[in-house]
Amino acid sequence: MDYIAMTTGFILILIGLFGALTNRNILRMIVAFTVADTGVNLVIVGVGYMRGRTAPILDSAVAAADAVARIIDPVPQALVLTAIVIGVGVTALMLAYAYKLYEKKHTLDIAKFTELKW
Amino acid sequence: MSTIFIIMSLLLCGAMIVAGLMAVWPGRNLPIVILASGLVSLLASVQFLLLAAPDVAMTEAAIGSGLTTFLFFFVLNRVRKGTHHG
Amino acid sequence: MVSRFFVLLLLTGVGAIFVSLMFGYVPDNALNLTARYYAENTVRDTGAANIVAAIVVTFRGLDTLGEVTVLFLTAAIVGLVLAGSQQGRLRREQPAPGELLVTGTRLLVPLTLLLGVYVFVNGHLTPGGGFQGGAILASAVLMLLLADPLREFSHQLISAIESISGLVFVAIGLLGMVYAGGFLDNRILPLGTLGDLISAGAIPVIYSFIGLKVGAEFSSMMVNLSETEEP
Amino acid sequence: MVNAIHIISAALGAAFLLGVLKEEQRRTAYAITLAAFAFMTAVSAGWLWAFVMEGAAPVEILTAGGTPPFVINLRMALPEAALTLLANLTGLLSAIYLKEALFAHGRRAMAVLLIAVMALSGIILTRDIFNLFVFFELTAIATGGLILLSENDCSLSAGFKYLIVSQMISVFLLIGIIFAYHATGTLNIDGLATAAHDLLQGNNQAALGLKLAFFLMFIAVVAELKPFPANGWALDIYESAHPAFSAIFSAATASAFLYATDKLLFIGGPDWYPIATGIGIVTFVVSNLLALPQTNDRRQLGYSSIAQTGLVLLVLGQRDILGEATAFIAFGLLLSHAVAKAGLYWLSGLVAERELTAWAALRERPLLVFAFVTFIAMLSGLPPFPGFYAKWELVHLLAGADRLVLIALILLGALVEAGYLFRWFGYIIKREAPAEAAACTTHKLTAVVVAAAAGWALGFLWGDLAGTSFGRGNLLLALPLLFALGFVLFDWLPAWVKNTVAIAGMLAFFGLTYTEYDPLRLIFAIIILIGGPIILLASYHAHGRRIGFYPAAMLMYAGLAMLIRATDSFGFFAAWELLTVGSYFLILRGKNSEPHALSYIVFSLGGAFLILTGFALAAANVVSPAPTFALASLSQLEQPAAPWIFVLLAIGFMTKTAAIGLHIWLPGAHGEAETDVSPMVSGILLKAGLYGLFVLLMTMGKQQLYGIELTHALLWIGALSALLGNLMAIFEEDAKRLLAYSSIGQMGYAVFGLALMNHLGWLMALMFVINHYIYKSMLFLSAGGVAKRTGTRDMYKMGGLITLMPLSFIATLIGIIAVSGVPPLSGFGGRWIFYNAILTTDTRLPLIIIFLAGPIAFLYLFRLIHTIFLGQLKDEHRRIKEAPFWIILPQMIFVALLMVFAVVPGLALRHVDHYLNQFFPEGGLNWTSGTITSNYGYWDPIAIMIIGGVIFMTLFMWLLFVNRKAQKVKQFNIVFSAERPYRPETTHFAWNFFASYRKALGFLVQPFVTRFWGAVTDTLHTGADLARRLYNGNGQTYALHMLAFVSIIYWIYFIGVGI
Repeated sequence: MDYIAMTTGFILILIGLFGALTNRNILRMIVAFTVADTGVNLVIVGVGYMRGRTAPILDSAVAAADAVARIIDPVPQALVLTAIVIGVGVTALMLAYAYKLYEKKHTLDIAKFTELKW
Repeated sequence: MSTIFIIMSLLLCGAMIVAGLMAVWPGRNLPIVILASGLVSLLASVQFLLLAAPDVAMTEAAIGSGLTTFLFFFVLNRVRKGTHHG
Repeated sequence: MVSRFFVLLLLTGVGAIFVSLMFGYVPDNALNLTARYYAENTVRDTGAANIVAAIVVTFRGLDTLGEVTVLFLTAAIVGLVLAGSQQGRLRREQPAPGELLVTGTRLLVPLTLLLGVYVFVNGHLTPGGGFQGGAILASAVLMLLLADPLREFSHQLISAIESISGLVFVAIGLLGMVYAGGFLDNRILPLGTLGDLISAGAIPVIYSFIGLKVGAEFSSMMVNLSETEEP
Repeated sequence: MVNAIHIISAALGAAFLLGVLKEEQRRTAYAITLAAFAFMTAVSAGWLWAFVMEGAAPVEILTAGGTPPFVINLRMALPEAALTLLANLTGLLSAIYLKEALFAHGRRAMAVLLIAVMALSGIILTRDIFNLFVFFELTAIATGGLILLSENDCSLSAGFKYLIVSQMISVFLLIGIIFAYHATGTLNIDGLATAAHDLLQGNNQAALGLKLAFFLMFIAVVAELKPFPANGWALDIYESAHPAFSAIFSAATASAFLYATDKLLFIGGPDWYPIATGIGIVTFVVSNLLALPQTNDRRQLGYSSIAQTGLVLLVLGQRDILGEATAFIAFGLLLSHAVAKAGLYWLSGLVAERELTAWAALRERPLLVFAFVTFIAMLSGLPPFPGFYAKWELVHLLAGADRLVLIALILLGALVEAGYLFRWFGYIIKREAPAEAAACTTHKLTAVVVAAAAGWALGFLWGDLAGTSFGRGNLLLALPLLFALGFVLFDWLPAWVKNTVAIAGMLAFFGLTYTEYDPLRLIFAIIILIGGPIILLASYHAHGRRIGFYPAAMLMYAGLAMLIRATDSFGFFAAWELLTVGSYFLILRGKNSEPHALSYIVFSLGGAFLILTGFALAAANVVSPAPTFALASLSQLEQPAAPWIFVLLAIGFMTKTAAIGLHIWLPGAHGEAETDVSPMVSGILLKAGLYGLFVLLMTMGKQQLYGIELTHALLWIGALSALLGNLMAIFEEDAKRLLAYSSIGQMGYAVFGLALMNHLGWLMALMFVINHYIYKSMLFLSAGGVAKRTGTRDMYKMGGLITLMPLSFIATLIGIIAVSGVPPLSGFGGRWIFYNAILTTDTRLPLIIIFLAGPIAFLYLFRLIHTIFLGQLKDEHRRIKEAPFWIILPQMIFVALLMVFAVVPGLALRHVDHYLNQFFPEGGLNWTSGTITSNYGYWDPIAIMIIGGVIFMTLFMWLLFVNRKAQKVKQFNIVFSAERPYRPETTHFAWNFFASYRKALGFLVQPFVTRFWGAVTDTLHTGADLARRLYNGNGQTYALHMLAFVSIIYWIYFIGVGI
C-alpha cells in the first residue's frame, strides 16, 4: 500500500507540474500546484506507512508499553501536517497575487506579464 | 481485510489521478478545475485514513480540500465578475 | 507544440528521478531510531496520548511555531497585497441570501465553533489538534460570510486574537526555557495522567492557542479576499 | 550570553505584538520593529564577540528539553554568529532605510520584514533538515511579501514568478527530505551526515535511494542560490524590488542559503564537491558576462549578486583542497559581496533614474562617491578588502592543486566584473549629472555609511586574520597606505595644504627608509619619492580643494613605494593592485578620459591577474614552500613550470609598460590626463612595469619554452614596441598623445635593454628609467602648460609660441635634445651605453629594428619645437602668457637635473654598475674620474658637454648673424583666393605633417591591435546580449529553466559519474 500511495503521489506531482508548466492561466497554474502539493503529501505519508500497524495514538487499543511494535512512524505525519499548512499559506499568497495581477492588467495570462526580462 | 484495503486504495488512487488530470487538463472551465483539485485533496484524505494517519486526514480534509477550495472560489468570483464587467 | 513537448521531455526526466527513488526505497520492518524513541518515550516526556500531537507541539515545536508564522505571514501579506483594493465595500444591491442559508447558518455556526474548540482542546488525546480545529473555526466564519457577504468583520478583533495567541505561544515557549528543559518544553505544567483532558503539560494550552490563531488567520485571509473591491 | 533562540523569539514576539497595535500607531510599531532588530543584532554581535575575543566554545541550543535527533536543535558557533550578525544588521539598516515605505504600508509590512530576517537567522542556526525547510518557506513567503514594498509596478509579476519557482523548489526539497529521513532514520543534519557516511560505504539499494534523496535536497537548496540558467526570477526581483529589500535579498538571503548549502555539502560529503564547483563556476562566469550589456543598474547588480554567490559556491565545492582556509576564503568573498551589494542597493535608492549613467547624480557628493568606490573595490577583490586576501589564498591553493582551468575561469569572470563595475564608476564621474542630484535623507545615508565603514573594518579584520593564519601582512597597517587614506579624511582641506603635506610626507618617507634600498631599488625609490614631489610642485597651480585628487595620487605613490619595498610575492602583488587603482582614479580625472581609463583598468587588472596566477604557480613550485614566498625564491623555480611562470609574469608586467599589443590604453590614458597627472603616470608609473621586469629577470633569468629563448621574445617585443611606438607618434597631431606614443617607444628600448641580459643592457635600461622620468615629465608638463594656455592640444592650431612662452620652449628644447640622444645631454649617455650594449648581442634583426627606431624618434620630436614654438603665431594666441609658475618650476628643475646628470652620470649609475656585477660579472663599465670606459670605447661627459656647448654656441651665433637681416613676414601676408576650405586645418602646413611617410609606413600603424581588442569586447557584448534573451520574462519559462536545471544536473551526476 505504501507503494501505491507513493506511486500515486509521484504521478500527481508530475501531473501538477505538467499543468503548471503548460497552462498559461495563472489560476490554473495555482490549481496545478495544489495538486502537486497533495501528491507530495501522499508520498510523505506513504513513506511513513508500515504494513499491519496502527496510527500513532495511544489508547485502549494500543498501550504505551507495546507502542513500539504496534504503531507506524509518526514523524512523517507530523511533517505532513506542517507541509499542508505551509502549502495552503503559499497557495493563499499566490491567489492574492493572482488577484492583484488581474487587477493590474485584466488578464490572467502569465505570458502577458513579461515587462521584466533580459 | 488488508486485501480490501488495498483494493480500496487502488480505486482511490485511480480516482485521484483522474481528478488530478481533470484539474490540469487545459480547456475545462475553472470551477470544474478547482472542484477537481478539491476532490483530489478529499480523496487523498481518505487515503490518509487508510494509511493510518488520521491527523493528516483531518487536516487535509479541512484545510487542503475545504479552505483552499473556498479561497479559490473567492478569487475566481472576483475575477469572473471583473471579466463580465470589463 | 514545441513547448509542451519540451515540458513532457523534462518531466520524463523528473519521472526518472522518481522511479529510481522508488527503486531505492526499502520498506522498514521496525521503527527507526527516531520513531522508536517517540514510541517509547512520548508518554514519559510529554504525557500525550497522540504521539503526532506530541511531536508537532513539543519535539518539533519550533517547526510548528514556524508554521503558524507562515500563516501569520500569509494573512499579513494577503492583507498587504489587497490593501489597495479595499476602498470600502460595494454597497450595491445584492440578492438577499436565502432564508434557509441564513437560518442554517445561525444554527450551525455555534455548533461549528464548538466542534472546532473540541478538536483542538483534545488534540493531545485524539486525532486532530490546533490546525484542524482552527480550520473548523474558520469555516464558521466562512459560513457567516456566505450567508451575508456584506457583513462587516472586525479586522481589529481578528488581528488581536491572532497576535495575542501568537504572543502566548512564544511566551509559553520562553517559559519552557525558564521552568523546564528548553524552548517549548511542555513540562512547565504537570503532565497529569495519560488520557485525561487536563494532562500532557502545556500541549493542550499551546494547541488551543494555535487553534485560535489558525482560525483567526484563515478568517483574516478569507475576509480580506472577500472584501476586495471588484475590479 | 543571551541564548541565540531569542533572535527568533524576539522577532516573532515583536511581529505578533505589532498585530495588537492599531493601524494608526505606526510610530510605535516602527519603534518596536527597530528595537527588535537592534536586540537581534546585539545578540549576534555578543556571540561573535564571545567567539572571537573570548574563544567561547560552540553552543548547542536544544528545544523541548530533549536531545537531538529527537528534538530540533540549533547551533551557535563562529560562522553562525557572523552570518546572523550579517543578516540582522542588514535587516536593521534596511528597516532604517525603509522608514517611509514602512510607514506607508503599516505594521503588517514591518511584521513581514521582521519575520523575513528572523527566518534567515533560522536557516543559519538550525541543525534540523525539516526545520530548515520551514525556514525556507518562511523566507520565500516573506520575500513574496516584501517585494510588494516596491514602488515599481512590475514587482508584482516578479514576486509571482518567484512563488512559482519556490513551489517547485519545495516539492523537490520535501521529497528529498522524506526519503533521506527514511533511509537514515533521522532529520538531524549531523546525524544525517554520519548515517550517510556509513550507508554510502556499501553500494546497495538503500545507498542509491539516499543519494537520490540527497540529490533532490541539494538541488532544491542550490536552486535558491539562483544558479545559471534557473535564475531569471531572481533577476526580476532584483530589478523591481525596493532597493532596501534587494539589499537584504542579495546580502543576507544569499548568505543564509549559501550556509544552508554548506550544511548539505556536509551531509553529502566530497562526492558533491565537483557538482557544487561546476554550478558555481558556470554561474559566476556566465552571470558576469550577461551583466556586460546591461543598462539597468539594479538588474546589473542582480547579475553581479548571482555571480558572487556562484563564486562562493565554487569555494565551498573546492573544500577538498582549500581545507582549513575554506572559511577564510568563503567568508572573505561572501562578506565583501554582502557588504558591497547591500551598500550599492541602498545607494541605488538615492538615484532617481534606473539607467547606469544616471548615477552621475552622485558626483556632487564626495561621501557617496567614496562609498561607491569602497563597494566596487570590495566586489572586484582589490586590496585592502577581504575579497583580495580571499582571492589570493584561493588562487594559490588552486594552483597548488593544479586546477588551472578553474583559476582561468575565475579570473576571467572577475575581470569582466571589474570591467563593468569600473565602467559604471566612469559614468558617475564623467557623465552629465541629471538635473536632480541624489536625494538623500539622513536615515538612508546612515545605511550607506555604515556599510562603507563595515567594508573598511572587514578589510582590517581580514588583514589581521591573513597575518595570523597565513603570515601575510595587514595592508591597512602599511604606513604608505595609511598616509594615502589619510587624504580621504582630510579631503576638505584646500589643495595647497594637501599638496604640501603630500610632498613633505613623501620626502619624509624617503628620509626614513633610504638606507634600506640596494642601489637598484634606490634609483626607483628616488624617482618615486623625490621625483614624485617634484612633479607635485606643479600641482600647486590648482585652486580650490581638488576633491579626490590627493587620495588617488597618494594611493598610487603608496602602491609604488610599497612595490619597491616588497620582498615577498604577496606584498608585491598588493602594492601592484594599489598602484593600479590609484593611477586609474588619477587618469579618470582627465576631461575626456572615461573610455581610456576604463581600458587602462581592464588591461591592468588583466595583467594583475596574470601576475597573480604566476605567483600562485610559483608558490606551488618553489622548492621549499614557505608560508610567505620571498620574491628571491623565484630563482629556485625549475622546468617545466618555470618558463610558464616567466611568461605569465612578463606579460603581466608588460601591460604596465604598454608593450606593443597591450598598449592601446596608453595614448588615451596619458594624453587625456590632467596637466600634472600625465607626467606622474608617464614619468613614474610606467616604471612600475620595468621594475617588475627587473625583478623577474634578476631572479629567473633566461628561460626556455619549446626551445624558444624567452628573453629573445622579449627582445623582439622591445624592438617592435620601440619601432611602432615611435612610428605612431610621428603621425599624431595631438601634442600630449604624441608624447604618450613616444613613451611606448621609450619603454620598448628599456625592455630591449633588459632582454639583452647583460651588464650593459641593464645599465642602459636603468639609464632609460632615469632619463625617461626626467624628460618625459618635463615634456608633458611643458605640453600641458601650453595646452592650458592655448586651450588645445592639436599642434597645428599652435605656432610661434617661442616668444610668448620662452621657458616652456627651453624645457621642450632641452627635453627633445635629451630624448633624441644627441650630445651633450644625458640622453646621449643613454645612447652611448645603448650602442655599446646592443653591440654585445648577436641577434641581428631586432638590433636593426631598434636602430631604425632612433631616427624616427627624431621626426616626431622635431615637430614639438617646429610646430608649437616656431612658425607663425596664431591670431587668437597673441595675448597668452607663459605657463603658470608652478608648472614651469618643476620643468626648470628638470632642466637642471638633466644638465647635472649629463655631466656626472656616475652619480646615479656608478653604484648600480657595481651592483649589477653580482648578476653579470662581465662587461661592466670602468668609472674613472670623469671618463667612462667600456669594451668598445670611452665616454667623457664633461668633455662632451664642453664640446657640445661650444658647437651649439657657435652655431647659434652664426644663426643670429645670418638672420639679422631677415625680413619678418606677417601671417596674413598671403593672398588667398578661391573657396574657403571645408576643413581649414587641412591647409595648415603642419597638419598631417608626415603624410608622405604615411604612404610608405602607414601600414605599420594601422590600428590592428585596437581592432583586435575591439573585436574581443564586441564579441563578448554580442554574445552576452544574445544569451540573456534566455530570460524572456515569462514565469513559466523560468519554471521550465528550473526543471531543465534539475534534469541536467541529474544526468551529469548520475549518468556521468555512472552509478
